Amino acid sequence: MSGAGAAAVVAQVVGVIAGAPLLAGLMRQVRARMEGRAGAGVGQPWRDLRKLLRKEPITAAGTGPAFRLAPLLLVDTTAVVAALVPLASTDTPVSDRADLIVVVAVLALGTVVLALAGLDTGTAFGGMGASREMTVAALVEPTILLSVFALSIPSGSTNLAAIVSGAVDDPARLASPAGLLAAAALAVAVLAETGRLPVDNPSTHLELTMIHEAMTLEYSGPDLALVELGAQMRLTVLLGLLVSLFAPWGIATTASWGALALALVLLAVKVTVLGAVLAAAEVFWAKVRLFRVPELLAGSFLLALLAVAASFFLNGK
Amino acid sequence: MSLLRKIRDTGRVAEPAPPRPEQEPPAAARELGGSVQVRHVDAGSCNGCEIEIGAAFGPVYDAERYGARLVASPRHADVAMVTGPVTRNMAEPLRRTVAAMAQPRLVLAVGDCAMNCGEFAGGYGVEGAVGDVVPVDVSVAGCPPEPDKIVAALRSVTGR
Amino acid sequence: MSDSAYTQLLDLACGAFLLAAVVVLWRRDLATAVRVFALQGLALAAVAALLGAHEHRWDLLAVAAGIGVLRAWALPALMRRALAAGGEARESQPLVNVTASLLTAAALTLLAYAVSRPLVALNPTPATRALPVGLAVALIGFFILVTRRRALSQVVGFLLLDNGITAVAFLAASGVPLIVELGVSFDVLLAVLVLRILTTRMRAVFGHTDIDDLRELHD
Amino acid sequence: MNTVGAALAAAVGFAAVAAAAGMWLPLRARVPVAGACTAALGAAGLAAGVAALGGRTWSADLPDLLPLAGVHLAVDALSGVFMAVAGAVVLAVGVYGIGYAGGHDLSSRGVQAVLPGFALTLILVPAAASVSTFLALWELMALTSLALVVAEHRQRSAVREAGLWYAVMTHMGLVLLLVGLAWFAAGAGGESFPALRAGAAAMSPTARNSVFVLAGLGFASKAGMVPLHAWLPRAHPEAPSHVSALMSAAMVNLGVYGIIRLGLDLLGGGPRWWWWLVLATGAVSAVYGILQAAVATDLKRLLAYSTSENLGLVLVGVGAAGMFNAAGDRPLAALALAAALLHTVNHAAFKALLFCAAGSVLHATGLRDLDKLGGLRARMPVTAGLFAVAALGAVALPPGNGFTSEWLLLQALMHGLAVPGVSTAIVLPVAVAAIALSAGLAAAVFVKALGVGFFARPRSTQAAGAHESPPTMLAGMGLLALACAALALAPGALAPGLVRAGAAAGLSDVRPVSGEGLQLRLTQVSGSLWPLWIAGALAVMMAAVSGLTRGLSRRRRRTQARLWDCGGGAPTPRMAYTATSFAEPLQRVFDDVLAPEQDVDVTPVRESAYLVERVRFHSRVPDRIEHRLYRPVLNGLSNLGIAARRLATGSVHAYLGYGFCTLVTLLVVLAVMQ
Repeated sequence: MSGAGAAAVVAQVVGVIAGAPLLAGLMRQVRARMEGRAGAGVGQPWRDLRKLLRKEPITAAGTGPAFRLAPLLLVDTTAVVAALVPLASTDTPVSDRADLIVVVAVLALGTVVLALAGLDTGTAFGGMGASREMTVAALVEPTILLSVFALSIPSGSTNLAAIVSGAVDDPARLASPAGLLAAAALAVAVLAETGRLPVDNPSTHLELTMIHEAMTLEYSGPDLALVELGAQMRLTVLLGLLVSLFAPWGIATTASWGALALALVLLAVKVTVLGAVLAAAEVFWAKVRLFRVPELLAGSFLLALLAVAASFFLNGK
Repeated sequence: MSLLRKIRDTGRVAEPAPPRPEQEPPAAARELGGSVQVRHVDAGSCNGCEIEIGAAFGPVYDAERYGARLVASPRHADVAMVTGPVTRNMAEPLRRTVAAMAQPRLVLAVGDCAMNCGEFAGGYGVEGAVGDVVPVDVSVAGCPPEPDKIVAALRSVTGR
Repeated sequence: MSDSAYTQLLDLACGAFLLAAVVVLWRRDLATAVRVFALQGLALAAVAALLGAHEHRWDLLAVAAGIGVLRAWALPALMRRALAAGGEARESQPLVNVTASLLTAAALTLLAYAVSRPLVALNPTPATRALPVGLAVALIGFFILVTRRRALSQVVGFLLLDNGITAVAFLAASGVPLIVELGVSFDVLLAVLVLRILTTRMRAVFGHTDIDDLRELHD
Repeated sequence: MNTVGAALAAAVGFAAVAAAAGMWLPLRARVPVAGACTAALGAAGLAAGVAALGGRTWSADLPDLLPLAGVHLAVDALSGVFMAVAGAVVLAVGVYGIGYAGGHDLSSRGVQAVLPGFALTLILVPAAASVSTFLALWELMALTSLALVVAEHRQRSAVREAGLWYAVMTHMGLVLLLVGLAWFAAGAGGESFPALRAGAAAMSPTARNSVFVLAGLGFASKAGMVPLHAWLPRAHPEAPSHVSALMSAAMVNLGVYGIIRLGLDLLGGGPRWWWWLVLATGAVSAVYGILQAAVATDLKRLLAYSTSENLGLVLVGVGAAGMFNAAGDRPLAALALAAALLHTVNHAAFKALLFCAAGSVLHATGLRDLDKLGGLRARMPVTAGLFAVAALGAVALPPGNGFTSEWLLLQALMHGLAVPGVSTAIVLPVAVAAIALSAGLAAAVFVKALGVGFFARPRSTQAAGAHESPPTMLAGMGLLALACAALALAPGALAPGLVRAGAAAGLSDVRPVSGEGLQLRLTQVSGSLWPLWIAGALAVMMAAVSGLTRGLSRRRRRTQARLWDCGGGAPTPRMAYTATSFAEPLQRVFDDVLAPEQDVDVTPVRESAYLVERVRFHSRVPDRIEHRLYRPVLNGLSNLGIAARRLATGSVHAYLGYGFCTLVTLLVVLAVMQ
């Protein structure tokens, strides 16, 4: 078991690190094409990262360790989550440690550290971004944990491997109302968590409208590369998590090399399709005013609550 | 769904890419490797060049396809795209903006005003051209310069 | 002493005891009030003596003698000296007119009987059957305290209240231990001394001993 | 006299020595000796607690010590948990107090003598085994803590007002406790806890319900639960910091101990609605407490409200345990109780460290207001680092110790659906949502406290003049930081003790939680948490990522540069985000719950109304429950007082008349009632 399992973990981490910029490039490309533009090509994010790695790192005067460690921690937490989450295979040496609450909390740790870095600069934009990011993160937390609750009911445990292998065994669970509601709630939560369009506009230039971007205005060179990579990896991991939770076909449940290879390919395809659909949908959305975001999150919280209620009342556990 | 139908009807608006400019990219640009993040600084321009820059990044000329991207903070930027003659109160901010950019960095002067104060030469409020305040690497002539000239200048920096 | 004679004498004493209280309530003249109070002290001493004789307890007889001396002779003497010190002899217009106070006294006596019925039912001896009388006298004493204006009648009311309580003690449990009795009597003595000083000071300040002039004790 | 008894005896001895030292030693020697003896007292208490957790029970009767009923002491695993927590906190605070008490007028004889007394009561209250002993120690604790809360009343008048609030509310709670426990002792026909246990079943349901509600309200007010929490955010900021550390980390836990001991152990479980009430109070307190903390700008008031939140979470665990026990699912109840106890231990560790760090900030700058602090990381690096460790615990995120207990609590709630009954199906998701919201807001609160308070540049001269705290304070805080780290990385070590505590509280002896990685083994629940592994993975991945980027990046030399100021000149510290501005989005999102008050007064120039001379803006977030609940009650009482004053006309006859009328009416009622 350990050979293929370990390979699965390594493949997942490397796949997420390498694939995240490509996914971001693809999403920008889809968006450009739908807006009639030619778009900068799928490899552009990699070129940006390569250029940023070559540039000179600047540390603003008066900032402390939080400012310097935040980019590292952002990528670090997302990479650990990529290792834990059963994207390619559910039978890995770490699969019994992959608890959904732990995954959510590790991602939240990355958000908290980045917010601290925003405050550490002491500039008005850093503080503004940190304050808004923490407000959104605080409001997303109930939705995520309630959808975790809804998902954990059929399989009796919050362990991700158990949930996913359970979903692979009887796909009817995903079509049940509880599954659909949980999927919708988690989708909105992922949008809020990764700062995509309805909540925050990643490609904005106007500082006053930023949430995630405002905290990173002081970063340059390799730090900025890590921050952008971290954001892209977080999006990829969360989309991967959505895929393995709600469309687990083809995920490797046994630790055989063939199943693993197939699972990796299928994972890449599925995440690419989901990314493209998200990019296409973003063309239709506009950024919601910051104080309408709680309405959006309250709606998704209601969906999650209904998911729990549905899963309890329907199959009469 | 009417938006979807509109998207399908308009199709691709961006014009086909003209051939790459053959002039060598400036020394500092060689390390950028096809990815340039641009920070636009209006040092006193009459907004004519801004309109053209907007058109350059618009769907028709689409400067993004060559790897250029407008960013909010000079820390993130490699190129400072400066327009207009440098007025007295914008001189110090312009120096600070360029100083805030990480090496390797370039300055792109857009428009006649940026190159030689154009119409506003000798004005009492004008400190001088962009070249007098910060070292300029690439410049685009014209008042205002056509978007494809701006895109060409950017392409000379990105090398794509 | 035969039982029937004992019960008759006891009832006679209690009747006198209650009657004295009513007469104090009735008469507005302070001198008669003091005299009637002395009679009531004698009645109380008689009740105690009868109980002591009936149960052959000599300490009770000693207590009866003490009460007789204190309440029939000592306290009235003190009060007479306060009266003799001058000032008015008659109770000025009391808060509740005499007829109403007599009717209230009747109601209070009925209330005393109603309240003490369970007490009497506990151990229906001739003594306990007379218990309501003690309670009635206590209530009447309290009523006098509330409605009379003169300082001296306040003293009389207070002493009536105390007599009532002592009577209840005797009738219910044939007397309280000697120590308690001594303590209570000593308290009463002190109270009277204090009240006497109060009356003299009031007379010095106000010229009369009307309680209503003590108005400053409020916000 | 096994180890528990010996340790308790040692604790009493050290307390006596410390108090004596506090009273009679000259000033220079007094603070160190008293502090050292208090620390030793804490160590003895910790030893007693740990021995009790190890399974050794101990009981003692000292009939002549307390006049009427004598003192009965009994220690089992459940009281062991709370004694160990109290002992550990007293140990750390004892060491911290040596440095902290140097300044202010905390080195006076009164404070130095009373502190060991307060510490001793904290350790002995869980050991009480009879109603009279328990109430005596409880009142002693209340009095000594009151004396310590008002220790600095000469410096600030607000201390007196806080002391008044604290005294009134603690003693109202004591009255409730007294009535409840007296009723229980009367109903059960016995005064010692074993007698209470035996007699509890025979009591009528109404008696049991009213005992639980009355005593429960008393305990809930001590634990700072919402309707009765008003004293907590007033007493903690005004008390000396090491005292508020003791109060927040040890004293409020005894409210929880009371509810567990009374509800689960003595009354033997009781109906389900009891525990639904406990759970609801806990959830409401958690959310309301953390909301108030989110908008608080006073650092210690923020920490006090965070205590209210964490205690709310503990009570959610206790409520869930009671509900599952009432529904008959005892293993799940043991799991929920283990989660509640673990969170009490975790909260004590990081809250004590937070208060000590706040104390050292107060010691260094004399300020508590986050808006005026800032820039302390550069000036007080060790305190900032320790505050960060505690904040990591408080935000309940993986490498921190708060996360393990919150994870366990969520597991217990999430797998509670197996328990039949519609009410659990409705209550549990709402409880999970409340916990999640409070955890999310807690993250925002402690990012604000750490980021606004310690990072960036100082926003006041006092903050600029800050200096690092004396070594003893750092040593005290270091001990607590070690405790936080140990609890974060190896919570499994506590698992057997917690299971024994659950059994002592009357729940099942099935082992729901096992050590070694905090695994969960229950019939329908499986799950495991590997905190050590997660921390290790994060560290390894961090090293890998930093190595990779260092390898790939071409220019490695970092250059210093000025902050990007949009070209407009160096940003002054006043432009940085303060606590108020940080909390403004949250305040706006929850404004109908918080009801903030803002008043703007414009003073025009004398000559013309159109020219404005000065605009003053003042915004305040009042504690809404105090407005809606306490103010009407207080107004009602004062009106009653005014009305009663009209009765006092001054005439003697009127007063006698009142007495006479009441006597007569009572007699009439008595007569009628026969």
